[in-house]
Formats: sequence, C-alpha cells, structure tokens
Amino acid sequence: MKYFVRLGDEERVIELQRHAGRLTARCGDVVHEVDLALVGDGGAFSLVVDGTSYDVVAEAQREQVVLQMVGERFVLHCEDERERAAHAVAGHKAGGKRELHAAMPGIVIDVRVKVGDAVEEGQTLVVLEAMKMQNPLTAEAAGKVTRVVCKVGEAVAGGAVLLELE
Amino acid sequence: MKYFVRLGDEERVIELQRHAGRLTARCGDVVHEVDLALVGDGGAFSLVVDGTSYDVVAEAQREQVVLQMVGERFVLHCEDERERAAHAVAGHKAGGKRELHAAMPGIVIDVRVKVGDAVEEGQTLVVLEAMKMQNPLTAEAAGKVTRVVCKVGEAVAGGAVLLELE
Amino acid sequence: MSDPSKPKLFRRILVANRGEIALRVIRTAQEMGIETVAVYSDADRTALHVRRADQAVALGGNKPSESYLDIQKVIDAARRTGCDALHPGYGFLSENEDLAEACKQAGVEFLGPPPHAITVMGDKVEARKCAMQAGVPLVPGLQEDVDAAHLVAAAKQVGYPVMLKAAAGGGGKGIRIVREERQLIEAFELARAEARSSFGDDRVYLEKFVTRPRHVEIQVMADKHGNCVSYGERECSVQRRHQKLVEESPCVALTPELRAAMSKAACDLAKSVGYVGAGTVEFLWSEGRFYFMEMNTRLQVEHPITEMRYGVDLVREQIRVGAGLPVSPVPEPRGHAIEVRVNAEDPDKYFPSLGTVSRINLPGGPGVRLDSAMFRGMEVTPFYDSMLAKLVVHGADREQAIARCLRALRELRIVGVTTSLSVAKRTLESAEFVAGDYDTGILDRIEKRAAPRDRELAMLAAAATRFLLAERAGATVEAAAGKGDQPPRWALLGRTERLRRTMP
Amino acid sequence: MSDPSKPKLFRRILVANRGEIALRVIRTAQEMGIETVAVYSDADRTALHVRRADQAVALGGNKPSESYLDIQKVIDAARRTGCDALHPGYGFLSENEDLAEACKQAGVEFLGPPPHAITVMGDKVEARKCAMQAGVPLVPGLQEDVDAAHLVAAAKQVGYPVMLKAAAGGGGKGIRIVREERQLIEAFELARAEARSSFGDDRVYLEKFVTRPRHVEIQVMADKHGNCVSYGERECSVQRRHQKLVEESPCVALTPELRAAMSKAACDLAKSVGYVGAGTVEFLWSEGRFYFMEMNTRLQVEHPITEMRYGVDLVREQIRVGAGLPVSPVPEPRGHAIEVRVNAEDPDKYFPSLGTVSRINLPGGPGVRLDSAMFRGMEVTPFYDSMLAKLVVHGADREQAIARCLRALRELRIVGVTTSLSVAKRTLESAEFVAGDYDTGILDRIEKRAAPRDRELAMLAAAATRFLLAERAGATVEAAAGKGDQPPRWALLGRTERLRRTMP
Repeated sequence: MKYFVRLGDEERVIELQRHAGRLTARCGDVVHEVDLALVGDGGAFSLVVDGTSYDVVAEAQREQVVLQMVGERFVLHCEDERERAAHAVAGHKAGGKRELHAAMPGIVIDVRVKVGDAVEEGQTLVVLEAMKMQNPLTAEAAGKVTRVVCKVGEAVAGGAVLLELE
Repeated sequence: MKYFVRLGDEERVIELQRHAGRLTARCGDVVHEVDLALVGDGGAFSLVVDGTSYDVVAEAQREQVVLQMVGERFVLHCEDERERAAHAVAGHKAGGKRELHAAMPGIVIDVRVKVGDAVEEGQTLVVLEAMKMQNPLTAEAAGKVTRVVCKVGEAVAGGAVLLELE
Repeated sequence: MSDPSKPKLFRRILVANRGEIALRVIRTAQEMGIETVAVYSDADRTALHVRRADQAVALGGNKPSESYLDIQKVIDAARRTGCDALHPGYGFLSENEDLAEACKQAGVEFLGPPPHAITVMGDKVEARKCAMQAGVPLVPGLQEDVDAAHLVAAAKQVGYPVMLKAAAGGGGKGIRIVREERQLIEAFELARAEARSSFGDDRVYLEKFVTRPRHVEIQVMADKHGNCVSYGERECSVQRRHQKLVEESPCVALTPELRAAMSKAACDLAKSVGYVGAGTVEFLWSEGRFYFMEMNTRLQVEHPITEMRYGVDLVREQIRVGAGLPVSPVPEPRGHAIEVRVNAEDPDKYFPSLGTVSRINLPGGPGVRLDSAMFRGMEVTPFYDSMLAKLVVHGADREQAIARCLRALRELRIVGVTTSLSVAKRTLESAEFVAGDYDTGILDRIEKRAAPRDRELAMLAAAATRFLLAERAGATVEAAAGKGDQPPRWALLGRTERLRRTMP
Repeated sequence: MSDPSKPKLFRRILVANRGEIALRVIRTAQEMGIETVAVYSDADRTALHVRRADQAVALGGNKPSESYLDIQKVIDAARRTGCDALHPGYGFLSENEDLAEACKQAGVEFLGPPPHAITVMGDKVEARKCAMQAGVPLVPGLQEDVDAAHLVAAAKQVGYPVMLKAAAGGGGKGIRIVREERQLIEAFELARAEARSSFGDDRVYLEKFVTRPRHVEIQVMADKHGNCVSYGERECSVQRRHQKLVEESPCVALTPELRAAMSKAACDLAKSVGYVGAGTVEFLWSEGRFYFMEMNTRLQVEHPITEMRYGVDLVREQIRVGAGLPVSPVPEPRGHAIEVRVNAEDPDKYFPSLGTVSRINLPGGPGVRLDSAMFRGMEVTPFYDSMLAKLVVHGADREQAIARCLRALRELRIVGVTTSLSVAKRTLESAEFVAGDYDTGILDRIEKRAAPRDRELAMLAAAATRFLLAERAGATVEAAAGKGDQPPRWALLGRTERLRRTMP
C-alpha cells in the first residue's frame, strides 16, 4: 500500500508491503525493513527500522497522524492511495473563502476590523484572552473582511469562527 | 440504598441517601456527609467525608470492590439490599465441595496427595513453580481429596482447578 | 510520619493555591506531619491538590476572582477549618499584602514576608527606590509610573529599545519590549490592559532594554531573628514572551566573586525591608555586571533546581521560619541542576493548547524529579495558566545534567494537548545553550523545526502506523476465522483488493 | 548529548538483561552518548528496554533458558551489532563466568569482574575460603557442599536453627531455614530443586542461623589499576522469604569505626581476587559484630540508595572503569535514602500476582526517584521475576526519608495486579522500623492488617463507590432526557423504585 505523507511543506511517497510476515517500506530507491508492534493498551508503538529502535506514541485520526518520538512531536497528514484518489475527485472546489478561528477558548478582548476592511498578512484582527494571556490573532494572508461573527466581551469556544475573509 | 459491606471477617451495613444533591452515609448511629466525585477518565475518585479528603482508586466488578486509598489496598465484598435479597433466595445450596485453584499460572512441580487422602488444614497439596519461585499450595481446611485434575510437569493457567476436595 | 513526642510547628496549613505548587506544599507538610487544607474552584473539584490534601473546602466559581483570588473566602476557609498557618504558593494571592494583613488579623501565620515587605517589593517603582537605598545597582530608566501623555518623550529620553512593565506585575506578565516609536502606543495600551486584568492595577513603568542580558536570580531565606541566607543563583534566561522555559543552576557566567556580591546584595535588600521567609531577587546580568530587576516575595516556580543542588526542602524551611525557628545552616551545593517547564501550548505560536490529557508517560531513573498536578483524564481549561509539569534533573556536572535532561525529555510523553517539550529539547541541544554563552534572546535563535533525519523518520513512522492500524482492522476479521496467527491478509478483503491489483 | 570532540568510552553497549535494570543501563549509556543494543525474548517484544534502546535484537523464545540465559545468542547479538562492551545487569547471566569468558574471546568488554573473580565468589564455599584468607570474619558453619547422607549429622553438629543455601545462589533464592530436624529433609529437597532450576547447580551448603541478624552490605567499585573504593553500606534486613523488600542507607546500627572496618574488609576481599567493577559484599551484623555472607559480583538491585546519598551514578562508574579509567573520587555522602521494592504479589501469601497493569499513578516531588520498566497495558507474566518498580527516596535525615517514603507510597498506585506496597507501608510505619532496632525477622512481626480506622473508611468508600456508579448508570438515562444537571433521580427508575419504597 502506498502512503502520501505530508509534514509541513514536504511530501514523501512511502510504500509498505508485507511478504511472509516481513514488513518493508520503500521510500524512493531506499527499502527499509520495518518491525512495528502495538504496545499494551494501544496508542504506543515499538518501531524498529533496520534494527534501530524507536519508542513512538501515536494518535491517528483518519488522515491526521500525531507522533511523539525522538523527543519531538510531529503532526503529519498521511493518506493512502485509495484516499488520495477519492480526494482527487472531491477536490477542485475549495473557494477563496477563509475563516479566522479561535485557536483556543477564551474571551474576545478586541476586534480590530470591520466588514469591508482590507487586511494585510500578519495584521492583528482579534485579541483573545485565555489563560491570563492576551493573544493577538493575525491574518494568515492578505484579504478582505466579509463578515464579523464575534463581539468584544464574548466568551468563545475553541475553534469557533470569529471572522470570515476573502 | 443500603449496602452490606464485608472486609475480611467484618461486615457493616451502610445506608447512602441523596437529598437535594447532598449525599449522606449512615453507619449505625453515625451519619457522615459524603462528597464523592469521579475523576477524569474514571477508575479514580475524590472522596470527601465530613470535610476530610481521600484520593481513591477503585475497581468495581459487580459485588467485588478493590480500593486503593490511605496507602492501603482493600478487597471488599459489597452488595446492595436488592442483591442481598436475591442471594438469600439463591443461597442455601452451597455444598461441601471445594476446589484447589492455581493461584497463578505456572508449572506443577509436585502433587503430594492422591484421591481418597485425608488432608489437614495447612497441609501442602501441590507445589507450583512460577516466577522462579516454588510455591506450595496448601489446604484451606481439613477434608478428603475426591479428584486430582493436574499432573506433575503440566503448565496450568491461573485459576485452573488442580484438585477437588470434600 | 512524625515523632508524636515532638511538638508540631503548625497544626494545619491552608494552601491558598492550586496545581503543582499546591501539591508541592501539601507534600512537604505531610512529610512534617502537618495537616493541610485545600481550597478549590468548581472547575478543580477533582484536581490533585484537592485529593491529596487532608481537608478540602469549596470556594465556588471558576474564575480566579471568584475563588483563589477572593481573600475573604480564603480567610474564612482557614478559620472554619482551624488552620494556624497559610501558604500562598506563587501567583494568585501570593504577593498580596491584603492577604498577609488579613492572616495577621485572623491569627493565622502567613508563610511569606510581612505585609510591608510585600507592599514595597510588589510595587516596581518603590522596589527600585528601596534597592537604590540598599546600594544595589539598577538598570537605567524611569522609576515612576508613566502615563500616555509623557510616554513618547520618556521613551525618547531613555533611548530605544525600551521595556514597558506593569508596576504590580510579576512572572513576566504585562511586559512589552518596544523597539520603535511607532509601536509604542499600541504596546502601552496592551500592557496597561494586561496589567489591569491580571493585577487589577494598570500602572506601567518604562526602562531601558539592556542588550544581551541574562536573567540571574538569587534565592534567599530570612527568619524572624534578623538572619538571611542565600542558596546561590538560578539562571533563567531561556524565556519566550518573558515567560521562563528552562532554568539552570549554577549560572556559568558567574565568577565566585560576582556570586558572592549578588548574594550579599540580595540579602542586604531583604534585610532592609525586614523580610521573612523565601524570596527571590532577580537581576539582569550583562557583560560581567548585575542590575536589580525586582524581588519576588514568594517561592519561585523554579525553586526545585536550588533544592536539588543543596539537598534542602525550601517549603520545609518556609514552614520552619514561619514558626519562628532560625534558618537552618546552608549545605554545600553539589553538581548542576536544570528545570524545564512543560506548558500546554502550541510551540510555534506560544498559544495555549486546551484539551484532555489522555496519556502520560513519565520519565524516571537517576537524578530526575517531576513536579506536576497533572493526571490522566485531566482537562486543560482556559481558567488557569498553562504549565502542566516541571521536569527537574540533577547531574554531577553541567554536561551530565544537560544529557540527563534530554534523556528525560525523550521519555516524557503527554498526549491530548500540545506541549512546549520540543522547544526545550532543541534549546538544550543547541550549540548556544551547550556552550553556556546565551542571553534572554536565545529562544528567538533556536531552530524551529526538527532535524531533517528525524523528519524523514517521522514520515516513515506515520505511514507504518497507518499500515499497522489498517492491518489490525483486517486482522480482526481474520482472527474471527481462526487465522489470527497468520500475517493478516487484509489485501484480500473487499475493495482494498481492487486497489491492490493496480499496484506494481 | 555529549561533546563530539571527546572520544567516547565505548561505541555501543549490549545490555544483556530486561526490565528496570536494562532500562537503568540504557539511561546512563544515553547520557554518556554511548549507543545501546537491547536483546529480547518473544514475550518482551514491546518491553520498555526494547523501545528505549538504540537497537533491538530478538533472541526468540519466552523461557529465560531460550533467551536471556543463552550465552551464544547474546554474544552473537553483540558481535552482529558491533558492540564493544556488554552490561549484564543483575540476575540472568550477570554472575556467569562463561559469559565473561565468552566476552573476552569476542573482544567485547564485559562490564563486570574478570571470570576468575566471578568463579570464586559465585561459589559460596570457595568465597568463604577466600574471605577467611583475606581475614574477613565468617559465620560458623560448614563450608563444603552437603549431601543428603551427611545432612542430619551436620545440622546437629552446627546446632539448630540452621540455614540451607544454594552454593551457586544469590538474591535470596534457594535459601531455607530449618528449625527442627523433622523439617530438614523436605527443606533440603526443595532447596536442591530450586537451586537446580534457578542456577542449574544443585549443590547446597549449611550454616548456623545467626540470631537477630541484620543484613548489611558494602558497595565497592574497583578499577583495573588496583584501586578499590567503598560507598559505605546498605541495610537490607527487611526481607520476606529472603527477598529484600525495603533497604536503607546508612544503617543506624553501624558506628563509624565498624563502617570503616567493614569497608576495609570489603575492599580487601575485592582486591584479593583482582576484582574490577561494581561489587557488593554482604555481611551479617549481629550484636555489634559482622560476618561475611557472600559477595555479589554485579550491580545490586538496591544500588540507587547509594547513588542518592553520594550523588554518583554507579552504572557510569562501571562503564568508566570498564574502559580502563581510574575510579572517580568518592563524594561525601549526604542525608538518608530508602528503597522500597514494589512486587506484583499477594502481600498475605507472597504469591506472585499476574495480570495486566491497567493504571499507574506515579509519585513525584522532592527527593523521589522511581526506577521501573512498567507501563500501562503491560502484562505481568510468569516468565520473569515479580518486581514492578523500585521507589527510592532521599531526605536530609532518616526521619524525613521515612516520612517522604510513606508520602510517596501513598501516591503510588498500580491497578491490575496486587502489589507488596501495603506491606512496605506498614513496615515503615512500625515502631520497630522507626526506632531502627530491627533485624531480618522484622516482617514476621509487622501488622498484617490495615488500621481499624482505615478499614472502617474503606467500607464506607466501597459503599459510596457502588452508590455513585449506580447513580451514574441512572444519570445517563436522565442526561438523555436533558436533566443531566439535576441530582440524578435514579430512585425513580424501574425496579429500583420498588425496592426504595420498602426503605425507611
């Protein structure tokens, strides 16, 4: 089975195959011998790649895989060839609309823009107070505010839509 | 609801009642104010009795409750009045038959009795090897061996019946 | 466990805090045979400090202002439960002179300095005046409260970059650096707003921003008999957003002479205000000189690195001096200690990360200490600060301590929220930290991404994880058919089969 | 994390063990920048030592004889992975001279003494001869192997009570005390059988059983240059079935003179056999005198209490002296340390308790160390010994160490198997232990049951737990009806209602 794995701006195609119980992973021209065992209650894995051992904690939710290993935490997107094919069909319909989400639950302290405002990348749009810190939420890219959904003093849930931009 | 709680050779009748959200426990003439809260993922409890706080880890399997608190581990039998009534009906049929169980998985190293032998309380009946130790299994009470189910050299599972006694 | 024949120093201590520091105090009190009373907000009903204390009193509410910051409720709880002492922890009311005063009125020993010392040191402007009088060197700047009208002129006079600090602040909260005049007004407004919401006092002062500074602080302990001792320094320059992330002791930049001078300055300052209990005098170190920043009139988050080096229990000392005993002799320090704070936060954006802690793997073995009130199933809520744990290690020397800390960081796993662990790891691995020649700007220079080799590995691991999970989903079906021992032939199942045929 | 400019002492160490001791060695090697290779049986595929090592080699099989005891497989693994050193841990092959010899042949440094020292000390009879020659006092008894024919006469000559010990034994395995002649034959057969199955050598010897003895041992470390140092003593008298349960350091019964004499005797013995590496000389202490028991030619389970007092890493020292470096200077010891072994066993019957560890709450805070390879979801199998963890605490003095240990014991919870924790707790609380005036019989005198107050409380807690669970089962129904916030009115549900009516 082929997997398309994305980490940040990098993507790799990794093909896993099991023959007679042995698992191999092909990454480009390199083939690794892989031994992966689920630990006890699940959620943790013992991964041995070409004899080298790694202690892995993994959370997999559909195509998102979060790994903790080698002292790092990785958030990866990983689809198998079947999923990739399905997405290729479903794709091609993402519009230019974007939303500003509350990165955490908190209280809206300030809304710095109004509908119709042009915003620049990095500009502070909303200030959210959470855990005693004031956290400015900034525009990921330049655009125009099409809708303001939150107001000052409002308590918002994590992930709540605060603004819509185009 | 009344509970009949047994710990070793002691038994207490404890009556729990909730009125207007407040939980009380009556043990004999004494009434305690009880606040019990399930912690996070379950299995642990925060117990406050008359303002005194206890950190409790509990495993409850039907009427058996295993508690870890105040640095101790308690294995209790706890039935509510409904269960007690049901058992009273079902009871009165326990015969004089007893079984010797393997307290743990292991290998039978020695069987010291045969069918028909009279045994005394505390007498070693079977020796079981587990975890590098030889563990003598003794008779809980005097009786007579009616059946020998295991043989020397045999690997037995934890809880397996080794002998039957009368 | 205590000798019943010995009189106890206190009968019962109210712990006016939550989280790891409340647990920290409870642990020591238990070891001294002193009972503890926990207080808690609604959100904290099942928190570990509630479960581990001897008694628990509900304060109600979720917001700090309704619970841990409500002096009247806290004092009432102490009175009702017959407490004869109160430990404020850090944060919340720990540096509130009204609480100290209320304790006095209630006949409850406040395990901290007298109200006057809190008042003076709690006000940055007053504290600087006091330090000046005690002969402690200061950073150039304005010691008065600044208002918007004089702000631009004042900043120009001191010279950019400048710092804006909440007069009532502490713990890095309410601090802003301003590099250019055009950022000044917005930063000032934000600093004021944070100061108001965090401390209920929006006064802000301004000072010069020292170049390549190190944050070095001295731990002191004073008793009621006029003695004050120092437990040496802690280096706390690894900070982001003025929040400390990694602390170590000793500080490689200090000579024995400088250490002695700083210790003396810290003790002189403490004595000058009639200090009692544990306190920390924070200095900026720059190019071999030191400048007074502020005095924190409470136990510091990072106190365990001092404890590990000196083999002392600072909470025990707080309790002892609070009961009127003289400070214990200070043992010779041994080795090197490092603390890493583990925060629930997105390490890229320093955003708090909320959620449920669903799995914890704790580090262990030689020289490792973990202070935490975290437990599996715990909710990380927006009500309180984001620190989940403090990982503290001790080694015979700095090299061993760094290696040990990295080893323990690899062992520590927390699932359910994102943490700052990877930033700490890369800091400890950085050439700059290893060399010891770093300053408070170090985190801006730390590599943000994992090493390329580790990234490649993670991509392989992700694919292998998904493969195994798919296999196991298939294996379940196989096992039901009694073929569980065979390598699962999930490729033969359903539509997967169809896709497989198209593969080489 | 190690300075890349410094040459490493070894490139790669094979850890020929499992469980917490394998992890212990891996941790130190990692801290020294040395790679490790784990070996594992089929049952241990997902064991923590496998996951934490840099490389992992399957030995196959489940029984020790097919895996961890198979010298050829272990040596092959070391060769194949390019290891230049091997650490044997304790137990398994750690005191096997054939492994030491095979390492020599393979050009792999055995991190333990030379084969000759193992041979001599591994044979109790030879070891006693050697001690006698080195001027170390011995317990009266027979030093030769005993056979069934001469057994009864020999025991009569030495005088009851007598002890039967496996000549090749260690760790308390294969030891029987016999108080009367009529028990002698059965005890002898059991001791022989255990000796055979545990050590593959059924020789048993006999000695007088000393009254009120304490088990006190000296930790030594010898280098290849003829130096041998002592890290003082460990008191290990809290034993059941000759398995240590609680150890402490220092031993309250020793005077400085006696400590010095025992340390000298231990070093003299080690030097007399050309010892290299870590070793422990076990003594019986009785009424102010000490007698040689045996020398364990490996790291001891309880070595961490020594590490905590001295601030040293004994595994690091093993690796250093193995690489030919001289032993490091011994620091001054500080405070008091206690270790509690946490075994998966029924504390009443000392039976192993098997199962799956489904929940673990680890202790933390100041002065607490936990060495364990246990993890949530781990199966406790009958293949290996029953130790799950070692809880080690350090305090400024014995009183603090005991209080701290009790505090940590209350914090440590393991669910899924029964453990020996409660026995340790009651031992540390006992007047006998607190006074320090105890001997190896202490566990027989420890109260077997929890205090009456705690028992009453447990009965109340059990009822409350069942009540809450029943309520919650009802609450689920209520919550579905949108009344989740109300106190659940489960009494109104179904047949429970009927019963309720009959209550007062």
